[in-house]
Parts: sequence; C-alpha cells; structure tokens
Amino acid sequence: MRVGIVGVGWFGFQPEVVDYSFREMMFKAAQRAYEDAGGLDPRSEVDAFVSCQEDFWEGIAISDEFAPDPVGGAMKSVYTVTGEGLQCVGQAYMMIRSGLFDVVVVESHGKPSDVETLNEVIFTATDPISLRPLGLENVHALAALEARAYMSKFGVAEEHLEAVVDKAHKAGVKNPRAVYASPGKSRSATPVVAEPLREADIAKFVDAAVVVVLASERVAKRYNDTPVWVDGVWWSTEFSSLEFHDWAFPLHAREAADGAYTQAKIADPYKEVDFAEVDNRYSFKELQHIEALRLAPRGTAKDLLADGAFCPGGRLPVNLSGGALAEGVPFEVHGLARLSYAVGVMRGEMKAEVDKAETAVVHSWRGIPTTTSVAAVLRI
Amino acid sequence: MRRIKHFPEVMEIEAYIYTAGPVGTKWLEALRAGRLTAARCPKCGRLFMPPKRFCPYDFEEVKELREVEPVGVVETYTVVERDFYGEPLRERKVLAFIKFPDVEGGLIHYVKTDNPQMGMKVRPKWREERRGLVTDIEYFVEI
Amino acid sequence: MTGRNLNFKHRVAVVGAGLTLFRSRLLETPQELAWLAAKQALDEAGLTLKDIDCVVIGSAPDAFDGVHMKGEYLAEGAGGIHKPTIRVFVGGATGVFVPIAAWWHVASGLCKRVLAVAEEKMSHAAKPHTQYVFRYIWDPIVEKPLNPNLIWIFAMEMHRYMHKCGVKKEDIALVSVKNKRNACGHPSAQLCMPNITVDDVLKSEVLVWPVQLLDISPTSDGAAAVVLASEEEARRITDTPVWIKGIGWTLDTTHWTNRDLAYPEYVRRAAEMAYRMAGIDNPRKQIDVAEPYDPFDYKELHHMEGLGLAKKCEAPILTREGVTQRDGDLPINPSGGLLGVGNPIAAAGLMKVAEIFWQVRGEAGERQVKKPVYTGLAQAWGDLMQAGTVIVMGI
Amino acid sequence: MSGGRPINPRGTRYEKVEFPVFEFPVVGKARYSYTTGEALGRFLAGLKEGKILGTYCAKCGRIFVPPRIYCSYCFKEVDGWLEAKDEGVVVTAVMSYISATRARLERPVAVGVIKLDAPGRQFDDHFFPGIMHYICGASEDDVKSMRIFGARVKAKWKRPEQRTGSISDIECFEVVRP
Repeated sequence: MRVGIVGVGWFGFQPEVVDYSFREMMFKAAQRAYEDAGGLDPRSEVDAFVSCQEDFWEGIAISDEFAPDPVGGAMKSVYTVTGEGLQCVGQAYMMIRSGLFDVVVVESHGKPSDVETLNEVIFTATDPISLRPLGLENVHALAALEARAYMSKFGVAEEHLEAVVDKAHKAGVKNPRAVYASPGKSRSATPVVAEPLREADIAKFVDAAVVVVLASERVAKRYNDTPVWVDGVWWSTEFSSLEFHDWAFPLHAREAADGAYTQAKIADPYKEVDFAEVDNRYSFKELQHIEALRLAPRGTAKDLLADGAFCPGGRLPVNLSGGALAEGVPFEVHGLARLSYAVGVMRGEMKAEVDKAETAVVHSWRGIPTTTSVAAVLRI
Repeated sequence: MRRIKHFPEVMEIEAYIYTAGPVGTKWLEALRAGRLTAARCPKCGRLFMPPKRFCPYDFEEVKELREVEPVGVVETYTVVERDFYGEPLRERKVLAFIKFPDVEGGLIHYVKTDNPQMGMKVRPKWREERRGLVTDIEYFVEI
Repeated sequence: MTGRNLNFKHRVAVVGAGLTLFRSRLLETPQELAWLAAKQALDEAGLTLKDIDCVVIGSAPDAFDGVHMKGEYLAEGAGGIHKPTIRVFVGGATGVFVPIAAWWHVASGLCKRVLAVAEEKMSHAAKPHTQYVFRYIWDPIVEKPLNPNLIWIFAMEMHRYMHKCGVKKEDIALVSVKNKRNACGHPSAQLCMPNITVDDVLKSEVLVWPVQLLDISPTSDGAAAVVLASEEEARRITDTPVWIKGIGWTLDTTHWTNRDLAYPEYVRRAAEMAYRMAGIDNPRKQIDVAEPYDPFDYKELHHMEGLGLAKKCEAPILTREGVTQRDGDLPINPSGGLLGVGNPIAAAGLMKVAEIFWQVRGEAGERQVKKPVYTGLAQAWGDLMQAGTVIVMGI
Repeated sequence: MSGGRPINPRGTRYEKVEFPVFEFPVVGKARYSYTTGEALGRFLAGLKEGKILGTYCAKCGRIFVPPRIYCSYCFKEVDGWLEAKDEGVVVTAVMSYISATRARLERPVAVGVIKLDAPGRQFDDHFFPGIMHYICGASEDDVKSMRIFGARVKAKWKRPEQRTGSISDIECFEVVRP
C-alpha cells in the first residue's frame, strides 16, 4: 500500500509574522494545502490530523489543545507529536499503512519571534543534573563542540564552511521563501560566535507553518493526478545526553537514512538519489548529513562539494532551496519546509537546476541539544 | 481596524527542584567531597559519567559507583565569544567536552586556558565551598 | 471515516505491562522512572531491550518535569536509543493514546515489538506549588489574565453536570469512596483509604465548590509501560496475548466556553470509533470491565455516559446500586483509578491500560473482578475538556 | 496492599530534601510576546473601548466570541465582525476558595461561563458565544443552591483610563437583580 503526498500548503517564512497568530498561520497553510489537494474538504474527507509542536516553543502548557480548529479538525481525530514535522509524516505513513486511515493531514507551525528568551528556552532541554547548572550563555556552543570534532577528524577547514554558506545563499536566491539568502554576504566578514562557528555558519529563525496532506494509494488520485509517493520514512534518537553521543558524526542521521532507504529499496543512494534536501542549520551539518545519508563517503563531502557535485546543476544537487541557512529555522516545521520544497521541485512547480528529479531524500535534525534525525525518500 | 498586536506573558514558575535519583545523589555527594566517580554496569562493565542508574545498552540496574582519576582529556572544545543574541561576552570562555580514560561519556565543562588544544590533559579545579553540583568544579585546568 | 469492515492483516497484542510506585515525591529522575516501568514490562513479557525495535513515549506538559523536548530526554529511560523513538501528546488523554500510536507502529508492519512508556514527574515543579503549573494550560490571552486555578474548569463542568442531571454530591462522593477503597488492592497505590466514607468526602476541605479535597486525585510522580507485539511475535512470547480490538480518539474544539460541558460528546465519538473497529454495538453488555478516566470523582460518571456504558444521567444510579463495584455487573475502575492509585497525568492513563491487560488475563489478584472478563476498555481524557481516547482490549 | 500484578512496583519515596538537589530558578527564563493576530488583536482593542467583539460565519450562522478568523465547523474564513452585548446568562458557575497557587482566599470568589446576548441570533446549548469570567454580586448560597444558573449578568467595566486591552478590563459580570 503506497502513501502519497497529494497536497502541500505553507504560510509565513518571515522573520516575524506580525499580523497573524500561530493559529491563524496554521489556518492559512491548511487552506492552501487543501486547495492544492483539489479542494479537499477537511470536515468530511480527512480521517486524522497530526500536529508537530512543543510546549515551550508556544509558551502554553498543553499546546495540543489549539491544534484542532485551525486545520478543520474540531470534533475529529487530532493529536500532537512533540517532535519534528517529518516525524509527523512518519506517523501519517504508519497510520495509512495500518489500513485504518486513508487521508491524514500533517501540520506543523513555529513562531520563534514570539519567544523572548530563546536561549534559555532551548537550554531547558539540557539534562537538569549534568549540564543545566553550567548556565550556558549561548547554546550554539554545543554545536561548535560538534563542529570542531568533525572538522579535526576529517580535515575540514574554514574554507569548506565558506563554500557551504556560499552555496546556500546563492541557491536560496531562486527560492521565494528564502528571506535570509543574500549572495553578497561572505562568511569571513561575519564575527566569530563560538569558534570555529561564525555568525554566517548559524541559521537564523523564521516564523512559518506548513500543512501536508497524505493519502493512501486507494484514494490519492481523487485529490491529485501526480502524487509524490513517500516510499520510506524513518527516524532515530542516538542518545538522550550529549555526553554519550558521537561528537564527530551524526549516527542518528545515518540510522534514520538507512531505515528510509531500506523501506524504499534503495541499495546505493549515491547512484539512485537524484537530489536531496538536508538539514544545514549549522554550515558543517550539511557536510555531515551528506555523508550520513551515504551521498558521499565519510570525510569527502567537502571535496565533492568543492567540485560542484552538490551544487544546483551538479551530479546530485543538495539543498536547492538553500536549506535553513537561506530559509531560516522554523522550529519543528523545518522537516516539512525541506519536504515541501522537494515536492515543488519534483512536480516541476519550483524552477530548479536539476536534470532528473524523480527520487529525492529529505532529512531533518531536531537541533541542539538533541540527537534525533528523520529521513524520508520521495518518488514521483 | 485597530489591533493590539502583542500580549506579553510568561510560562514560568518560581523554581524547579531537580532530584538526581539514588545513584545520581551519591555521585553529587562525591562531588561535594571533591571526588569524581562513574557508575558501573554489572553486566557489560561499562563505566558511565555522568552516572546512570540503568545501563542504556542492556537495561540492567546500575548500583555501584567507582572512583575515577581526576585526569581528563579534552576531546573537543570551543572558544565562546558571543552570547546567543550576538552580544560579545565580557570575557571569552573555553567550553570543552572532557573524557576520562576507560569511562563512557564525560563532562561538558569550562577549561581555564589561553591555548586550548585537542587532546590536552586537564584536571578539575574544585571550589572551596561545595554544594553537590557539577559546578562544584569551578573549571578544568591544564596539567 | 472509512468504516469498512476492519479486519487487519496485522493483529496487535499487549504482551507485558509494568508500573512504578505512584507517590507525591519520588527521588528517581524522570528517565529512571521510565526505566523502572519499562524494565518491569519487558521482564513480564520475558523480553530484553534488544528485542524492542520501536519506542513510543507519552508524557504530559513539559512544564511539570521542567525539561523542554521531554521526549528526547526520556528516550534513554524508555529504551529508545539508536531506535525510532517518538513522543505523542494529547494532554491528560496521553496515557491511553500511547498504546494507540504504538498500535499503528505494529499494524503498519514497520515494527514488530514496541515499548510504549508513559511517565510524569510533577514534583519537580515545587516552587511555589505543583498546581501552579496548571495556570499555563489556559488560553494565554483570553483566560490566563484572570489568574485561574485549573480546578475552576472541573468545578464548572461538575456543577453543569449536577445541574443538568440533578445529581447530588452524595451520589458523586460514592465514586471517590469506591475507588479510594479499591486502590488498597493495588501495589502501586498512593492513596489507599480502606475506611473512607461519603461523609468524609462531604466534610473535606472545599477548594472550588462543588469540588472538595477528597473529590480529586492527588498529583503524583510515576511511570507505566506496556509491550506491544505483532500477532506472530505475540503468539511466540505468551500463550495469553491480549488483543487490541479497537482504538479511537477525538479532540473537540479548543473553545470550551462555547459548548455545553454537561455531556462529553468527544468521548462518545472516540468510543464510537473504537467500538466500530472492535465490532461492538451494545457496550453495556459487551464490555466486561472498564477503566474510564477519573481525575475527579464526577468524571467517572461523566465518562461512563460518554462511553455508552450508562444512559445520560444514569451513571449515578448504577453507582448507587453497586453495579460498578468489583463484584457488580459492570465493574468500573477496579484498579482504584486515578482517585486511589494516583494521577501522574500521562502514566495514569497507561496504568488503566495495564489494569485491563491484567484483568483480561485474570492476574489482578485482589482487584480481579468477579465476572469473567473477555473484553475490557480503558479511556483517558485531557486538554480543556476536549480530548477523549479509548482502547478496547480482549481475548 | 497485595495480590496480583504489578509485582513489587519500585520507586524511592522521600519526605524532606536532605541531599544534594539542583534548584533551578525559572523567573525570566520563559518569556513570550504572543502575537495576538487579526482576531484576538481586534478583540483586545475592542475591550479597551468597552466592547465585546466577535466574528460570525454566514454559512452556518455561528457566532464566535472569543473571535477567530476561521469557522471551526465549515472550515472557511468568517464573514465579518459584530459586537456582542456585554450582558448575558450564567451557563455554569462555581465558588473558588483558593488562588492559582492553591493558597486560601480570605473571601471566596464566584467564577463562571457567561453566554452573551447577540441580538437577532439564537443559540442552543451546543454552541454559543461565551467567555469565562469572575461573577460578582452572587452569594455563596446563590452558587451552592444553583440559583445562579441562568441568572442574568452584566459586565462591570474598569474605568477607561484603567483599561489596558485585556480580558481583565472587565472586572466581573455582575448579577442583575430584578
């Protein structure tokens, strides 16, 4: 039983959406997604709704209370996953394959501009006994620890980060949603934040909402003549505490990707995948995730990128959207931002320099201080 | 149409009081006494620091704490220059992940050094007045 | 709703359950509580951690444990490292929703043996008082500025129910007496009160009329876990698997001040979804034992009527007649419920699923109901008078 | 306390804290500036002017107070704004003897849900414009005897200069004595 994406809608992708509350952003994104799904009526044609959100992002103690109405789910089967948008796609995939559901709506929203003490909120995710007493002034320092471990183990230099940032900003210019894409900006002109990371290595935040409609093969064609099939989706948590995880290499991304490839029967990703959208909320992460997703042998992503393999028009374009460095990080929506862009490219709606766009891999990480990744394989 | 665009609010209580569990409490008491320890899994023999009450790998119960030589190795580090909001810190700080020989995990902590190096040997500099927290170690210094 | 005859190629069973003690303050960290419950469930199923391929975690507001992204924090304790681990969250209804999500982990064919763990540690939120965290459950703009106490909303629902059905406080107090006495048969119980009487309830401190102290379940630290397995695995693990016959859940509109609180329509819809899947058309007769959610005593009656186990306004009468006692015709909350065993929010719902698992297997010891049990039901409730989750299990 | 499963449930209970714990002050660490958006933004501005605003859906006729820009039942944009009266009837009410921190109040306060009048529109019990608020002018006995149910109440507004554009610009809904 295949599972197809039949509708995608997004709203926002602005540093601060001033005129719409997060509920209203959810409504706008849902309206567009249902329109994209051939005018689907959520009140009668949807079996379940999955919302991806976290309490501390919203400042509300049970934030799932606010999920039903804006997506048309009042008095219906709605639930919240406190996780990444792609994990919600994973839930919808399981629900549809179980045979109990035919149409499942996935929603995620993030409004970082509403959070005034973002560093302290993110820091509350650290272990209360082993790390919290330190009181870090900048949680990005934890990512910097991973950056140095990776860079020193695989001989990655600052110029390679420069190349990633440069590629992201140039590719982002063609992405109407990429508010932070500024081709003129050079990484070395930005100050050091937590060495070796400079300001340009760290993606900024953005308010956004994305809704995706998934349907079983049985009914997909009712809503969309060319569904984009989700042939594999998997996620993995490496550890709860950073002290025990692999600082130099994201095993969670490797485990998530392998799970998705197995479901999609992909034996050699480097040959069978046409393009990829991966998490680059820190520049070095794009290189790490390319290698974790088996799109390049370990430690070589920097060289293949320098040869242009992963640039638009290259052998296997990575982040045609510019990724988080260009679009910004919308909290848990990030995975759906990558997925919605990939769907746009595969449907030919997004003009992109890629010759074949039939098989894509989409990846997202949940950011500092987590060790959780999600990967999905899409086919058209 | 006039609107009040923002509504300030908080999601705060006064304070959380975190307990550390039976093994964690002993670990904190050891810190208060100026000693570093690690928890040992009886089944697979791994030593865990920070301590665990159960082995994440085989789910066995962990009860025993073992003394650990207060000599660590900087496995990775960063020199933090700006806070999250972009303001330069009053003084640069070196944050590191410090591993201890034959111990799984390690400590994320500050190192007082002007010349941080991967693989640098360090030892903890204990505060005079200790309360049973990881901050009883003020920072690590190079050996 | 696709209402076709629902026989699935993948039947799913519960093969093991585990619980920690439920107490107001436990020394264990949230991870350790999750581990204690998960380890007991694995031991009962005769499995080890390496047999588990997927993990589903349930935990209610992060503001209680004081840990953001609590799912990531709990992953280690729930046995989820290097595995797909996900946390689902529908407020208080999370406890029964965890096995529902675990059901499609298995029914989709993607996982064979799933560990479903629910944990809550409320005692971290110590200053000024655990109850203070409940102020962040309200709408931040329209309700929170009134400086509300969460008991307001329960008291309003209880009073509306009393008004609509003509129910007396004495009838409602009977539920608290039944459950807090039943709890004495539960090894994890926090509030076993063997000699509690209706009079005690009616004389207890008035908090928000009509809610008094002994009308409520206590705040607790605790964790619960169950192990789910595919049909093939379940038959290999145990000769008494308990099948998940029906699942259902519904969330009503957020705006509870726009609707009548006297009858939980969302619980009826959730039950209808689960009954259709389980092939149940007369719940009053076909359900042998039920564990409806009882954070407050009136809620047991309220939910019995939502679940169709009693007609509207009939639940107090059945309770008065002793029908809902352990030796009655329709035993309700033989475990002692949240009122007696304790209310570590998410883990409370999963404690009820574990109770039905043990009742169907005849392993509830002193709590075992008199009548033979083939089919049982567990239900949880949550959010702003809004979420109903139902699971039907049986032989 | 015995018999049957769970066998030997575990956990270490403690009364007082006489061992190392980490007290983590939270004040100032979780601050938000909620974007009210179109619906609640206007609602709050209306309160400042002493008005209770709502939206309505022409397709199903429902009125939304507190307002929202979408109809939860038809899943479409609402068709416009209207002003509900600042009076109505009590749907349910209770008497609170404790504050948000569980401390005892010197004087109990009545709180309830008020169904607001909206001229030219009728509602059943299943969906109506309504808000939660304090109720004043009701005795403990009014509440305990349930006489308060269905009582007519009218908003008691703070003086305009005291209003800040919040639900607390209404002090309470006062029982209208005939």
